[in-house]
Amino acid sequence: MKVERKCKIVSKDWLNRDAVYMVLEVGDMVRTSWKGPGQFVHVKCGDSLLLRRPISVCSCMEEEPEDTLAIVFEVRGEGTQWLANRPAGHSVDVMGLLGNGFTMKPEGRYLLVGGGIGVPPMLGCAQYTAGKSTAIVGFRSKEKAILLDRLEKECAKVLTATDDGSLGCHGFVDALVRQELSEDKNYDAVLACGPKPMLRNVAKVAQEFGVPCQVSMEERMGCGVGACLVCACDMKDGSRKHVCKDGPVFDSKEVDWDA
Amino acid sequence: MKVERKCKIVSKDWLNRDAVYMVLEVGDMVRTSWKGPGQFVHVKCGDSLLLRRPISVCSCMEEEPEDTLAIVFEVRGEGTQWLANRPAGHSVDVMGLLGNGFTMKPEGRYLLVGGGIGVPPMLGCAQYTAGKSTAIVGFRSKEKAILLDRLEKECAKVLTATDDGSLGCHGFVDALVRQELSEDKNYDAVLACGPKPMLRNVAKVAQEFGVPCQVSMEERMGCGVGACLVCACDMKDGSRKHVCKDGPVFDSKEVDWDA
Amino acid sequence: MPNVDMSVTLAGVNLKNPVVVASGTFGFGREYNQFYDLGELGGICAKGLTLHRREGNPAPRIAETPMGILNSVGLQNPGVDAFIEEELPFLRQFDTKVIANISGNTPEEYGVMCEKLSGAGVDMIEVNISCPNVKAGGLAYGTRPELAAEVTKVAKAHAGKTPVMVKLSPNVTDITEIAKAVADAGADALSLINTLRGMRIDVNTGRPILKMNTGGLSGPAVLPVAVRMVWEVSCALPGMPILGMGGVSKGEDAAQLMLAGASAVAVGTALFADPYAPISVRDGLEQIAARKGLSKVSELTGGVKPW
Amino acid sequence: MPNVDMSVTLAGVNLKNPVVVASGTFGFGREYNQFYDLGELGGICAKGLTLHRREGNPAPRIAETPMGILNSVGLQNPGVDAFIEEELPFLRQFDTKVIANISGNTPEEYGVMCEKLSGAGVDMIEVNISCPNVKAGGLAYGTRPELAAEVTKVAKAHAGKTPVMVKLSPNVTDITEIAKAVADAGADALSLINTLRGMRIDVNTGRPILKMNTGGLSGPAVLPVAVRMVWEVSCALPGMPILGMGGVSKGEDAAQLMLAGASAVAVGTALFADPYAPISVRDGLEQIAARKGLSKVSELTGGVKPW
Ligand SMILES: Cc1cc2nc3c(=O)[nH]c(=O)nc-3n(C[C@H](O)[C@H](O)[C@H](O)COP(=O)(O)OP(=O)(O)OC[C@H]3O[C@@H](n4cnc5c(N)ncnc54)[C@H](O)[C@@H]3O)c2cc1C
Ligand SMILES: Cc1cc2nc3c(=O)[nH]c(=O)nc-3n(C[C@H](O)[C@H](O)[C@H](O)COP(=O)(O)OP(=O)(O)OC[C@H]3O[C@@H](n4cnc5c(N)ncnc54)[C@H](O)[C@@H]3O)c2cc1C
Ligand SMILES: Cc1cc2nc3c(=O)[nH]c(=O)nc-3n(C[C@H](O)[C@H](O)[C@H](O)COP(=O)(O)O)c2cc1C
Ligand SMILES: Cc1cc2nc3c(=O)[nH]c(=O)nc-3n(C[C@H](O)[C@H](O)[C@H](O)COP(=O)(O)O)c2cc1C
Ligand code: FES
Ligand code: FES
Repeated sequence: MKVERKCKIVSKDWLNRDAVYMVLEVGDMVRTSWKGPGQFVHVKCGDSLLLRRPISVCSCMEEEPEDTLAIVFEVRGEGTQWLANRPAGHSVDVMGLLGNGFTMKPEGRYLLVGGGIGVPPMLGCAQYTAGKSTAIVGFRSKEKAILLDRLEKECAKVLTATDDGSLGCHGFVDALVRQELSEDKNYDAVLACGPKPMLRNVAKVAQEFGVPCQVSMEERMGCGVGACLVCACDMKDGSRKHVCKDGPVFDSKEVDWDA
Repeated sequence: MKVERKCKIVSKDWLNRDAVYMVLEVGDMVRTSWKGPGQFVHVKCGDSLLLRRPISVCSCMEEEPEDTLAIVFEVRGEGTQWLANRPAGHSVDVMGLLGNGFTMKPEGRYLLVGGGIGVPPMLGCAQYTAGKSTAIVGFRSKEKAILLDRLEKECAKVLTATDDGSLGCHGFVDALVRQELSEDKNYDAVLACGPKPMLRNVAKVAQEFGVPCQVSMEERMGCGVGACLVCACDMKDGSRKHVCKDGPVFDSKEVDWDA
Repeated sequence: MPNVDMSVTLAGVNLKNPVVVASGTFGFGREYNQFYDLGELGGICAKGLTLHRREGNPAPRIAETPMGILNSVGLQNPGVDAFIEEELPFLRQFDTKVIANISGNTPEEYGVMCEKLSGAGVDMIEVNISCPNVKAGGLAYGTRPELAAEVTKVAKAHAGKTPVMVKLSPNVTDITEIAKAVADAGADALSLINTLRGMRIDVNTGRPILKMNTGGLSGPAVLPVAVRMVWEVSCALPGMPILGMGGVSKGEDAAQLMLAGASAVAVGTALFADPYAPISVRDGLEQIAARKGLSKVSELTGGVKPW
Repeated sequence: MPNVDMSVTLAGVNLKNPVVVASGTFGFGREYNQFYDLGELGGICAKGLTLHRREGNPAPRIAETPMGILNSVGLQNPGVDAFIEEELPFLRQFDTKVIANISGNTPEEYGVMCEKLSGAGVDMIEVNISCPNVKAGGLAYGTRPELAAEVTKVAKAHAGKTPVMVKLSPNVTDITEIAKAVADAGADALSLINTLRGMRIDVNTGRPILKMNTGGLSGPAVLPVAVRMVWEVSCALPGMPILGMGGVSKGEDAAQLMLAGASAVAVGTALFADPYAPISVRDGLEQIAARKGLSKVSELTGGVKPW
């Protein structure tokens, strides 16, 4: 049973000038529809915007009486601005949990790669593998960095890159992924979330090293459940799958990176 | 200089199940644009409704630092519902004061006739003539009656009618107007606000008695200032005037009551 | 709740209530069945089918506009045979009417699909001559009376006893002209409106949001156009059953379309904001009918009193 | 604020900024001059004129729809002579361009009005062939290429050196067909879009809200249709100056229309919610141009990069 419900905002914190960390009470949503880290919720952002906004689950927990769920989002436009303005105590209309998460085992050891606002779901993956995984995260600059302290707690190792070198390595995450995969052959898979060019590069590196790679894709959405077919993702075999239902996580080898 | 400004809600009180009495701080609106009782303000009711809602000024006062103004409105649809939900302390976007009020002299003695939600501007007229005027007000039933105590304070006499007889006379206000005009020949004019059928009847009675009559008309509005020409009121001479700019108050003899 | 008979008839097909879901917004029902029993619905217009499987247009396929959306899905679907084999049996489990929606590149394709679907036992066939997202065929049929009539005739000839409803495009100078041509050609019902063509540009990048540049506008923004067109068509063709749609998101919207002449209404875009929209439209409609003292909701149909 | 040159040229007329107010929403300027100096505006399209005074249609003349409004004013105006005598001198006081908007029952009427207005020295004449609220003439001219061309020719023949801009109706199957006919007939510029026809019904009374039953839809709801049509026309007629309008209420909306091909934009319905809308549209546009690093706002025009 899929659900849509009014969820109370338990807390709202600004992680930096643009990014909000928001905890929601979501009834039994986690108990009934959790499939793994990497799923998303579809959030109604006010009455005057028709479309919901898809936001990845950062972390979530089965709790009594209400499961809780954390999302992290950046203010980009009207919808995320509206959401960022909601104070704790207010409610928002949420559909979830939607889509398929990363295919992973709690006992696995993964190389988690996050770029910018793609980092939050990686925290969920890290928690799931409790301390065994490695995270490689990239940001535009130091000011944009988020969730580093939490990742440190949940990962064996955290490597950081920034486009401008203001924090960690100067450059993009794929360089760090290459370095890590060449040094450590024991990752079960690379799991990545971030902008498409980053995902493409990470997927290429993983393929070079023969490591399986799963990527979380973004696309503009309507229904969020697989009915309207707007959120198409081009596949290598020429077919078009749907990010909301078949994804958002796909095997990187299935994706048509040239589309 | 016409103005549009964010006005603070000083107080909000429910007069009955549907009608709200709201006091606003309106800057220097009264000082700069007051022309007499019977003008109106044009209120923006939330972001998702394009059109403002016209509401008559009930009473207003020049004050320092901010003039104040009271409106009384009934919840009819989305817009008035939105406005009724605004708590004191919030602000609303108001254009005003608009239109022409009743033509009257402070030293005059008027027969003020109000029907339902047409009563509030009559209170302003009563205040203007400080105790000298008579008010005849009609409501659907006792539960719908509003502002009676305040009218009592500001008028020489207040007569009430209800459609169902639950308060005052059983019947419509025009019967009371006829009675009053036949008993008292010293009214300078009849001033009326209410539903169109009531205005027509009152105008007819006033004409029978040869007493000048001014009526406040309602029409759906766009701009509220006379630019878009949507708020047409059919005149006897075949022309169409505009409620927002030429009115809302018209000489009853000019109006085409058969339109 | 006073007793209002909510059943209506559309082209001889009895719907338990007048609220249908619009083609392309509800897939083949599987997804929304996770929210509620599909038997709650008057009917289901399934996602538009073509003779062969289609992958549709590249993404982005959706853009948001003031109280509306643009889409450019372009008829992604598994093809009519896969529908009949894999989707129809699923839909048949529920106590609701199944309306197949078809688009063809040629009149012959429409004919082949009608034959297959009629044979498979769908309750009605909705002939889409108005999809603005397909280059070949689609829109042209919907904007030219003689072509629309031809497609209708071929569809009717191959649909056997299955009623044929033709879906009209609003992107025309005079919708009554097309409606009449289609009616004369034997359509059992008309459905309107499909989407209005529109565009949105990302001012930062200078790129249209949709990869196809333009797309079809739907949602509350188009409701007044839909009401006007339903009214025009119902005046021009008294007695012709109409499925009204375009921007319905609450009972009042549905009531407007019915008063304008629709026998039933479809809900589409509203689903994206609220998966339960068809249910609340149905309930809202029932309340309106009750408030008006009607014993049957069908009494709303054509009840508008023009000045 | 970085320095952006806000001036644009429309059919040879220099506007200090690209934001004009739309005909019929701004009267003859007197009312909004109480809010700000009319010299802030790029130009003013005056209320639509006819040869003789008209009282227009009975009220109600306006209805609210989702992010839109319907109007059925029906060209109430004092007639072209009264405009020239009483209104034009007032408008002439301000440092802004005055664009007269005219509607005729016959091509000859358009000719007579053009002659008078050109003689009186308006900066431009906007020929409305698309008003949906007048039974005789109006809409028919706007939906038939040959009639539209005829009106344009007559207008041009009588307008002397005053540029003639023809205003197109969106209620057509193919707006480029009309645009081309009008361009071939000599129009100096095109303005689009006028209102889409729509209807709203009061479900309690069963009555249409508008006394004319239907009216013209404007406001944000129509913006995507306007952007699409401006883009289509500008692709079909490269170089033809376009005044874009339909649903503009902020800088971004204006930028979309300019990217789609408009040289300037008009703001109409947005005035009703906010009398200062044209000013904030202008300021928003300036900010967008600055953010994009443009030295002239006119560089936006036609800048869309279709996929
Ligand atoms: C599966 C998935 C998970 C996501 N997870 C996160 C997350 O955890 N944190 C986060 O900050 N962002 C996330 N995003 C992106 C987020 O959905 C957009 O930033 C957001 O929709 C922007 O809405 P807006 O109203 O602020 O922007 P606007 O640009 O005003 O939005 C206009 C429309 O475009 C859509 N849109 C704009 N950008 C995107 C985008 N990048 N992806 C999808 N739709 C878009 C909006 O949903 C809306 O329909 C995710 C997107 C997807 C598809
Ligand atoms: C000059 C004038 C003075 C008024 N003074 C008062 C007053 O003091 N108190 C009061 O309660 N009401 C007054 N009204 C009526 C008030 O404007 C309407 O009740 C209100 O606009 C309804 O808005 P809504 O959104 O609640 O209703 P909806 O029906 O949802 O409104 C839909 C649209 O119709 C318009 N509309 C609906 N009813 C009316 C109406 N009767 N007159 C004008 N427009 C209408 C709305 O403004 C809106 O544009 C006055 C009207 C006018 C013209
Ligand atoms: C995403 C999407 C896909 C659609 N696909 C189809 C389709 O396949 N066939 C069809 O006839 N109409 C299709 N339509 C049009 C709808 O059925 C309906 O006519 C239109 O959206 C207006 O109704 P609405 O405003 O309630 O959505 C589609 C609409 C949307 C939004
Ligand atoms: C109340 C009203 C009156 C109008 N009158 C005219 C008119 O006289 N002549 C004309 O060409 N267009 C007229 N229009 C159309 C507008 O000029 C404009 O084309 C349309 O409203 C779309 O722009 P908008 O969405 O910014 O309002 C009128 C529009 C409205 C809302
Ligand atoms: S958003 Fe509707 S199918 Fe993905
Ligand atoms: S509301 Fe615009 S003229 Fe009266």
